[in-house]
Amino acid sequence: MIASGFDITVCVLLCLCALAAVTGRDTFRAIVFFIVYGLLISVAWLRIDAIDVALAEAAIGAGLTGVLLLGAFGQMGSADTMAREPRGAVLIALVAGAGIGAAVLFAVQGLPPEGAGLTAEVLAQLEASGVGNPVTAVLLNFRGYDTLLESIVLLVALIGVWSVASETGWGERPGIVHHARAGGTLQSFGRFLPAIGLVIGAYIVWAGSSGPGGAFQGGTVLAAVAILTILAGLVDAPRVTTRWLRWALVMGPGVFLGVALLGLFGGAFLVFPQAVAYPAIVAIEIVLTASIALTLVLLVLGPPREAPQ
Amino acid sequence: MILDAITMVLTLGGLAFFAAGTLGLLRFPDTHSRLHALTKADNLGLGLIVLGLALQAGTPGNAIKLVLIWALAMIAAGTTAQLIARSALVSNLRKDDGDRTR
Amino acid sequence: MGGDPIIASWLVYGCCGAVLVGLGLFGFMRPTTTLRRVLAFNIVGSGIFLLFGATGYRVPSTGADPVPQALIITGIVVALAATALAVALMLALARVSAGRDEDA
Amino acid sequence: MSDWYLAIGIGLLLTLAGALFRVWRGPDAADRMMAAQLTGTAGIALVVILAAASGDWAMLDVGLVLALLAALAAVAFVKAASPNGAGDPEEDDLS
Repeated sequence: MIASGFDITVCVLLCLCALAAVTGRDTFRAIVFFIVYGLLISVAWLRIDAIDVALAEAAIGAGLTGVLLLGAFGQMGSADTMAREPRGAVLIALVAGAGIGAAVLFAVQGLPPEGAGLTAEVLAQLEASGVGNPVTAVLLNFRGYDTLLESIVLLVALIGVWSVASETGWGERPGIVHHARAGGTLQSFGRFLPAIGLVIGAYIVWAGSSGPGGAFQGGTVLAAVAILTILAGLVDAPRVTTRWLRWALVMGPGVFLGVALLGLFGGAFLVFPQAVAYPAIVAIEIVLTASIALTLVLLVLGPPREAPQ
Repeated sequence: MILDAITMVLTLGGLAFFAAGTLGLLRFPDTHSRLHALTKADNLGLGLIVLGLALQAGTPGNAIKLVLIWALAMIAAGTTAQLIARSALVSNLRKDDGDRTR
Repeated sequence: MGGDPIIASWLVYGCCGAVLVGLGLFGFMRPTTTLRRVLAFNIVGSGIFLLFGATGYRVPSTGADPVPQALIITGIVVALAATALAVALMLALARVSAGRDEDA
Repeated sequence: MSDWYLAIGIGLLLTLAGALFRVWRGPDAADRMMAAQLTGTAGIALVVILAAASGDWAMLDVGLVLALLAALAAVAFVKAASPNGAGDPEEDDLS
């Protein structure tokens, strides 16, 4: 009874936040509602026992997305004008949104209350995967090709972001060059937090082999902390043509691919024999964390641009 | 049993501070006084809840994590309060001067 | 004092996901600014994730299904990458249109 | 005990709803951001309460991440509010 009351309250607040984010004219208000929405979504994930997802959502939804959207808002200002729409566009949007929402709702409530799922199969094979956390086992072993392709997708997205750099911006540092008052609140905070953030990020990667955590969650935390030091003006983002940067970016997918190819000797692509599964996964996780963190930082900072004179 | 009772009292006290903070946020007249009400109330609120739960945490590791969460939240609250207050002050002055640089 | 839940958690969050998809689609299609569309697109995405995750929690005795969880984690990260790309394109568009206005 | 925690959680959600009202009303951007900050702290409290309610203390890691990144949105906000999006409100000379 109380549990249901809690769940329903969370869902009502989630829907209110989403509604407030899509209605009204004030873009800033919509962004703030979206940040709160990301927070509530991680609470929702905890209620359906998906701690791994909640971790990723907490780091991305409450951390990186807010920085990305607020930064975009700050740079766009009044330049973001409305496109010209046909008459009755609101009505069409309303009908389509309500119609598709209702259809999905109808489908969800009609689902049988017990789904077969794949939990039993995953748990039965968990020992062979080399790790104790079923989610990590799926991510890096059972469905490793998903994760391998995803790490490559991240790189493609980064190439996409860099490719919209202006002619004069290429080869410069990504995003704006930030500055802050020397010794001020922002700078002190930016000096203090990364020390703890590094420990927490590493801890989450390490925890991922036995409990909730892993490369994506830890990498996102590290990325958020790195962005804070850049926002505080303590560190300048490296120039996009820096050689070590390029190497570090391809290192994660590269090592993953390499280990996957080594699997060919043991039988098939991406197959880890049980004896080496644990060290192989840990090695992949470490380099993947670094690559993911770096890629996310660069994605959030945006294309390289010329420093203002 | 006694431990449970203490936890109940502490968490309820924490909730009361959160409620007080929200009330201040809703009722106080201007930006800076609202900020003042909020940062004091919500940190005490989280502190009492963390204290109450630390009694139930079982292992010392969990209790330490709880205290670390509280410490980090306090530092974040102090920093944001300072930055947002200053930002509000600066942008109000900028508005008064009528010199809009952006 | 609590007793059994009146309604299963997975159903509550699954239905919530469906409503979020509808709300996000409305926000995406209504006349609005580009940044707001990017935001609405993210709401549609997270609604789908929530729906997917909730259906994976239908057998609570064994806990949440790890396969949807793994897919959703990759999905969340890809959604962030897509958002970053959208924001970069948006800013580039604004820069180009501003330049054209100056030329005219 | 689990029901007690969830009841406290519902109370926290209600205070969060109050803060949402301030986000809606504003009037200034600083007011909205401040209210979002309160929802952030309430969210951390919710996560630790849920960890206790379910007895799954691994959930504390989520609270740890939220607390670590609690100030990030506010930092991004003061950046966006500064004239060229790169500064810091403390750099401006108020005298």
